[in-house]
Amino acid sequence: MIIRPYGDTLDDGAVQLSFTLPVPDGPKGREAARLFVEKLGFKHVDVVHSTALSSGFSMYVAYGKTETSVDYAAIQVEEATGAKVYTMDEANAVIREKLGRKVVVVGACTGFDAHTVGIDAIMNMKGYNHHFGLERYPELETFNLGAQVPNEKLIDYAVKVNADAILVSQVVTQKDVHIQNMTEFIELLQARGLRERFIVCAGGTRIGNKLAVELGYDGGFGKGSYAEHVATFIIDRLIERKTVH
Amino acid sequence: MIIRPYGDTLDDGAVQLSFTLPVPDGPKGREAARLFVEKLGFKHVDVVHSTALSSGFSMYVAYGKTETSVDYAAIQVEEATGAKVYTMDEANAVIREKLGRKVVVVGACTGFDAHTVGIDAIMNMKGYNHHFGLERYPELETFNLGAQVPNEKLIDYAVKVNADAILVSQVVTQKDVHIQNMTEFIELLQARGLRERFIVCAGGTRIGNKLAVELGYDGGFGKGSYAEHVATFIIDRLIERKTVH
Amino acid sequence: MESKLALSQERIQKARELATSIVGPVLDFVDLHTTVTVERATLRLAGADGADADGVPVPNLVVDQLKGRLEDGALLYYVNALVKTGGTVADLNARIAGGLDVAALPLGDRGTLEAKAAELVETFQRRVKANRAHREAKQKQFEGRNHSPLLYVIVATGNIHEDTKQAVAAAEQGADVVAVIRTTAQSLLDYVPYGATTEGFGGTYATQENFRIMRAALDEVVEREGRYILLTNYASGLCMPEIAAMGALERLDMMLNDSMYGILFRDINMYRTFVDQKFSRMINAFAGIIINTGEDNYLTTSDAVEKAYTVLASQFLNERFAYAAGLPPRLMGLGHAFEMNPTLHNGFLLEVAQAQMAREIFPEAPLKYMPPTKFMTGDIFKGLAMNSMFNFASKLTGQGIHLLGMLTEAIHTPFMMDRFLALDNAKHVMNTMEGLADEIEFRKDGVIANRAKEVLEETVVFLEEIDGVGLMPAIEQGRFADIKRPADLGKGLDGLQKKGPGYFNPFEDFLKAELGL
Amino acid sequence: MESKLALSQERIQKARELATSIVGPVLDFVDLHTTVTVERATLRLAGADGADADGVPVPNLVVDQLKGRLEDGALLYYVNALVKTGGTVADLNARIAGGLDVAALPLGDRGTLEAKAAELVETFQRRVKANRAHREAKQKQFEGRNHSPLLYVIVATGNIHEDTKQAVAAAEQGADVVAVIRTTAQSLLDYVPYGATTEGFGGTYATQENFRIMRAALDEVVEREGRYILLTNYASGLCMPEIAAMGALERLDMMLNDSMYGILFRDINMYRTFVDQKFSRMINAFAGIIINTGEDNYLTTSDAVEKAYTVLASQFLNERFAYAAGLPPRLMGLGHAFEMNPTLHNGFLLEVAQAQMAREIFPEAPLKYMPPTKFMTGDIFKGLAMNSMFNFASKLTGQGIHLLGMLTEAIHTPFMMDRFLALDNAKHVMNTMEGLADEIEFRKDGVIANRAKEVLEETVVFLEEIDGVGLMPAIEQGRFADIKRPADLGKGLDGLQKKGPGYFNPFEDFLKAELGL
Ligand code: B12
Ligand code: B12
Ligand SMILES: Cc1ncc(COP(=O)(O)O)c(C=O)c1O
Ligand SMILES: Cc1ncc(COP(=O)(O)O)c(C=O)c1O
Repeated sequence: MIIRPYGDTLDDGAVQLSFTLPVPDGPKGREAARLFVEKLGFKHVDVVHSTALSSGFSMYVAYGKTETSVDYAAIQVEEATGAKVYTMDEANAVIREKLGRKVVVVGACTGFDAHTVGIDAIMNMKGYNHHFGLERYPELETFNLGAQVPNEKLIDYAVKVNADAILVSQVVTQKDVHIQNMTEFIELLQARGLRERFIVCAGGTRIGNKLAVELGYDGGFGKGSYAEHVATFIIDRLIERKTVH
Repeated sequence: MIIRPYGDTLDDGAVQLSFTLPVPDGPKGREAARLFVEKLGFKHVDVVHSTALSSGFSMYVAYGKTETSVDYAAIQVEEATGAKVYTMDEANAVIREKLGRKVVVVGACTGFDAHTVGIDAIMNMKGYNHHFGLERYPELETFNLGAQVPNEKLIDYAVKVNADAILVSQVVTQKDVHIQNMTEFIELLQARGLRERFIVCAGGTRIGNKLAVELGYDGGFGKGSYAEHVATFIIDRLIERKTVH
Repeated sequence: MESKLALSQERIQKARELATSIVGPVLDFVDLHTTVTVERATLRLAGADGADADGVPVPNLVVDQLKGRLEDGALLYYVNALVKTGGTVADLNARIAGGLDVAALPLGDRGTLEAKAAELVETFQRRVKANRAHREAKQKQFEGRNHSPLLYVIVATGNIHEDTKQAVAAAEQGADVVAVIRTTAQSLLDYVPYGATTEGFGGTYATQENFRIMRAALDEVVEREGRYILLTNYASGLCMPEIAAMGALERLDMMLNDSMYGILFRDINMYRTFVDQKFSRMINAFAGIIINTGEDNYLTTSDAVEKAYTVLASQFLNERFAYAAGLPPRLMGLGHAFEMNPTLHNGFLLEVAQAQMAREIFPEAPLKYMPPTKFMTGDIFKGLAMNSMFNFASKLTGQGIHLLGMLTEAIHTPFMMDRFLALDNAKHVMNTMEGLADEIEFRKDGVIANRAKEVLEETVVFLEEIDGVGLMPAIEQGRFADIKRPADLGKGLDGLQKKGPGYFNPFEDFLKAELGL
Repeated sequence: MESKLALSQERIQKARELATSIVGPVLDFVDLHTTVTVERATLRLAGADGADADGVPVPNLVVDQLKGRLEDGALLYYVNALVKTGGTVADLNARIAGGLDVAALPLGDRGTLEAKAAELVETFQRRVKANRAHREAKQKQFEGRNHSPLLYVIVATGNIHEDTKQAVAAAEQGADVVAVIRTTAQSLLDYVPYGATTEGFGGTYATQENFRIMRAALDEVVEREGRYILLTNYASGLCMPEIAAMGALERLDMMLNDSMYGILFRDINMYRTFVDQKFSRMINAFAGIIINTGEDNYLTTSDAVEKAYTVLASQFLNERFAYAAGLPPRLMGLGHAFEMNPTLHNGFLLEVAQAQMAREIFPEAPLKYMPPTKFMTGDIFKGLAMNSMFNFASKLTGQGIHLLGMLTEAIHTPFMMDRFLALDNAKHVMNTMEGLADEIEFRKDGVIANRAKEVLEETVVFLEEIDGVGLMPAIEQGRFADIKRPADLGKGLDGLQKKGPGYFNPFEDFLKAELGL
């Protein structure tokens, strides 16, 4: 199934763009903007707005139509959790039944990243958007170390409390600082021979399952994730491990 | 001089896009959006927002970085008027000096197009944005026929008043109706052997000099044009003709 | 509603009196005349429908056959044919489409014709009353589920089947009113095309079948979303009363319908427009259809600050014409617009003054508030902010029908996404600042109160002027929107017809009686 | 300014008394202590600058050499070295960078040292007074050319040379205030890097050279645009007073500076922060620098409706701490923010209540109003509308310093275009609705007035609680922002130092005298 953007007619390929060019505003700038959009593969390009941002920069709004398409049928997405996500009560019941012990989870926002709201949303009592956090799950024992936590310290803590899962939050992504930091975390675990001991999840606004798995995590959780997603993921993995080992 | 879009660093190639896809909102739709933007030649694509528009349509906001560039130095733009645009007083002086007679201009918004504001902006006393209209120029005799004027009728009128120039306004451009209508106008003139008799200018929000010239007009005037631009153009062309003939 | 502006009731009263005086002579003229489209509308109410092989609609075929005899009323001949041919209305329509000349049939006994016509009126009134009852029942059932003001969006793909998709999506996104914009220049057609259509420029043909298709599509959403969705079209242009008739039959809920729009902005002859307008409004009134008047057009053409009084003056005239056609205030969607230059210092205050003034002068009318359009540019970001301000002003001043501004107004007719963003913005802004209206009072003698007072005063002066010269001469002199329209020029004049002594139109009689006129 | 909310003056007075009572014991503690960065700041005021080959700044080298002797005040040894080595301050800095150990030099005669120090104080005060005079002269020369509220934007490329380009463009587009955001985690560095820097994450290092470069770039625009452009940085984190010192020397105009931000949001030790904070504020006060407090952080962390009182409570505390450091109200940029959920019904009314309340309780303070950030998403269109509402609220309630919201807040640090759109939006909205504040009154006992009353009351109750337990124990118990910070943990505690009996700090003495403390 080949799909294209839609303005008001199927396959019209209509797209809105806005961008800045490092040239003054004027007819020449507008023509440059038009050509640029054409080069991206658009036809019927309309540069509908231009304005000077300063003497050497100008901004453009353009609409164009393109034949560029994607094959929707061929798209594969792997989310960390599948269609079945346990509610809080289900999660607790499954732990009691299938694992028969409390599950220990340690989490932190690592490196120099000071954003606690994301990890708090997952871990604290209150949760987020009317989704309770892991702390409220009777069958979980949770430790939220807050933000600005060095990778080393998070690992030490996880070892100390004999954690089943470690949750890493990363919100600042500028210059890919999250990738560096997340990679370092995994390398540290590996260096200490601990990678297999924990289920390791990463989360944050710009983090998806794909990226996290690529970086060596078990799962990744982006925007719109709630405690129940991580809980489901952790529980299912623990059950899996139990069955396998 | 090769230029690329600019976000906050030279040549970062940063562009914002928004569009709709004819698929439901969800991870698969977001991945389709990401792939689509990649196919346009972007790297570091971030689909920063998605939302359902209805059960079968979803909208996306994305940012991406591209290496696509344009050669700014090579860009040629031909505006109808060059750097020198006569003020109203200059225009009148030049007419008196170089032509020695009143110049007659007839204008209308043609076809089924009912938008008078554009042609009024150019022709009426009051003008637009503090730029007086042609009617106020003592050396011009102007006839503004308003809107919804059939091409045939506009030509008849121009013949009747022995016009020097005809101004055609076209604002509605949906399904390229302006192109059909503008083309018909030129064909009519040619069929009646009148094309050379008049200076013929087109104008309107989406009309540029390039398009107008392609369609057989002497000049085209888009957004941001004022009476003085057309006046300058007409006067210079008349002087040119006088010199040549 | 408590008054925030403390406008002089005496000046408001004065303006109303002037409007009555201005409109009077026009109504006298109207009462003596009919037009081709009034006749065709009457035929449509009676059931005339269909088209011949060339696409000429049956009502047009009939009226065309009656050249020279129209003063008797076209219905006379249609009913005569019905009686003479003895079949159903549908049979007759088919015969006419097939070539039957109703003018060629000898006229039967007047009493028989009247009786037959009375049957047709009965069928008509049952259908329209059922429509009204259905609308009222649904509105009651889903009371409180619409937004206030009603969120109104347009669809304009040109293809009725695409339009329904867009309309359904919009309704799902929260729209309360969907208007199907007409194709460019349909207002200048002196007939209403027949059947479903898929080709239009910047809009879709208004046809009865298109009305039906859209109504059915929206009715499904009504049940799904639990919200009554109002459907709008244009009873405007050369076929004003016919479209009103179609709307009444197909349960439209609103109609663009202005007493002078066609004259000024479409160069339609003024006699023709005034006659058409009255009949169309009687139909709307009976069908419970809200009219939307076109005052916004004054502001898209002229400066909104300078010419603010033309809006108020037109509202008074439209109100008067509406009363004369039996429309109660709750069906008077008097128009105005948020069209001041966004760079104007304090402009928002003037906008609020205008909107609040309209609200207080026409407290029962579901005012139709139009978004910024003229100063919208390709800068979609600024456009969105302008729309946000408009949404704010509308909620703050308690408008009734709120046309959503599109961030791409200066670019194209709305993409599905544009409409969604507009709805989302209106819901966001209006929800977050809801209640502000009840929180605040305007300073006596402040900018807002003074501006309203000033515009009202200018309006009275203007209406006095018009009253002095008469409405039609005033239009001839270009006193409205700086546009001069000679009384004996303009489109459609040849369709004007003085009623004869034996003019036969039981539908008109019925409507007058129903509406207490 | 006339009151729109009719808040109880008695309750406001009560809150101020509580704040005074709460802050008192902390100030007693502060007076007995110094810290490594207070000492380094003092050295900087005296002229200490430069860095050694490893990049360790001279002030750090000196303080590090003085382990165990810091109770005397680092300046004593620096001045001693100056006297002993006999050269200029610059010579001494070079020597220290080259390895000179000031602790190794025997201490000279106290009188001589005092005299030498007095010279340094004199040089310092001349420079800073000249800066103030220059600022005041330019502000006078270009009076009325700034926006009201001041439009404040950030630059954050990480590279000071790119930053200046962005800042200049922003100033040309109408910004009144440019803040150079610091690189992520600079607040946790216990030194201030030296020289121009070109590498930072989400911000640019605060260094004295960077300050100078940016100030010079903006000063050019000041002349070109005829508008004084205020420069902002962060006197916050582990080097709070040093950055204040650098700002005073380089004519910065505003500094983010909060009495508790570092403790709560950066896990900096509380003793350390309180001591640093006071000295930094004295410097800011003397240099005429407006502080911007960080109440917005409470709302980005907790719910803005529930925790509104924490903002007001913090404003009272920040005010008290500011008075104690000699800051007049006109330099108190007390913070708050527009951070309620945009889907909250009536949320805008609550925002207006909060902003108007702050305005009326702190009538002379140039309140710093922060834009929506927490509920900004990748939906740049909704984000723009949220920012429009914020701009509206700010103008309506007469805020002083207006941080512009970016439509891409949830995505990246601002692109040049984002900043332009923000400025354009603020200018548009504020210009069109300017004057509305003077037009309206709020209904007594309406949602707005009641909400303000309620938040004030909650604040008083909260402050009473804090007063009961004491500020530091209250922080330990997590009563602010639900964050618990034990008094003996947190970063930088090891840099705390009890002042000795012979503590030498003529700069502190000078500032106290100048500020009348
Ligand atoms: C609030 C906030 C702050 C607050 C943080 C307060 C606090 N206690 O956390 C304060 C004001 C302190 C702050 C400071 C800074 N911030 Co900030 N901040 C934000 C803001 C406005 C909201 C973030 C937020 O709370 N979102 C709500 C939460 C619930 O969403 P979330 O984090 O995505 O979490 C969800 C999911 O991602 C997921 N999740 C997150 N973590 C995890 C972990 C696991 C294991 C799982 C399963 C799931 C999961 O679940 C959550 C619920 O669904 C964003 C802008 C925005 N609107 O997004 C900027 C933003 C994130 N900040 C930014 C920056 C640059 C900074 C600073 C570095 C600026 C500076 N130079 O000083 C500083 C310093 C902080 C530092 N060293 O890290 C940038 C990041 C740019 C980038 N792409 O890298 C942003 C995008 C703003 C911007 N446009 O510049 N910030
Ligand atoms: C005002 C307006 C109207 C008014 C017109 C009033 C009047 N007396 O003109 C009314 C309400 C009647 C109207 C009706 C319609 N409109 Co209209 N209208 C607009 C609006 C809001 C502003 C246009 C305007 O006045 N601009 C200001 C003038 C000064 O600008 P301008 O025309 O570009 O003129 C400048 C230059 O282009 C140039 N210029 C123009 N002509 C000429 C000629 C010459 C010779 C020269 C030298 C220069 C020149 O100089 C002028 C000064 O700089 C635009 C949206 C927008 N914001 O652009 C929609 C718009 C143009 N309308 C549109 C449509 C579709 C319609 C309708 C067809 C809708 C319908 N189906 O009913 C109707 C019917 C009209 C018809 N048959 O043509 C669409 C067109 C879409 C498209 N791209 O094709 C727009 C873009 C709105 C939209 N998004 O849907 N409209
Ligand atoms: C009253 C009225 N009728 C009709 C229209 C639509 O235009 P047209 O004349 O093309 O139907 C408008 C548009 O603004 C209007 O206000
Ligand atoms: C008072 C204060 N200081 C500093 C900062 C900036 O953060 P950092 O701690 O990274 O300097 C903020 C940001 O909101 C603040 O409010």
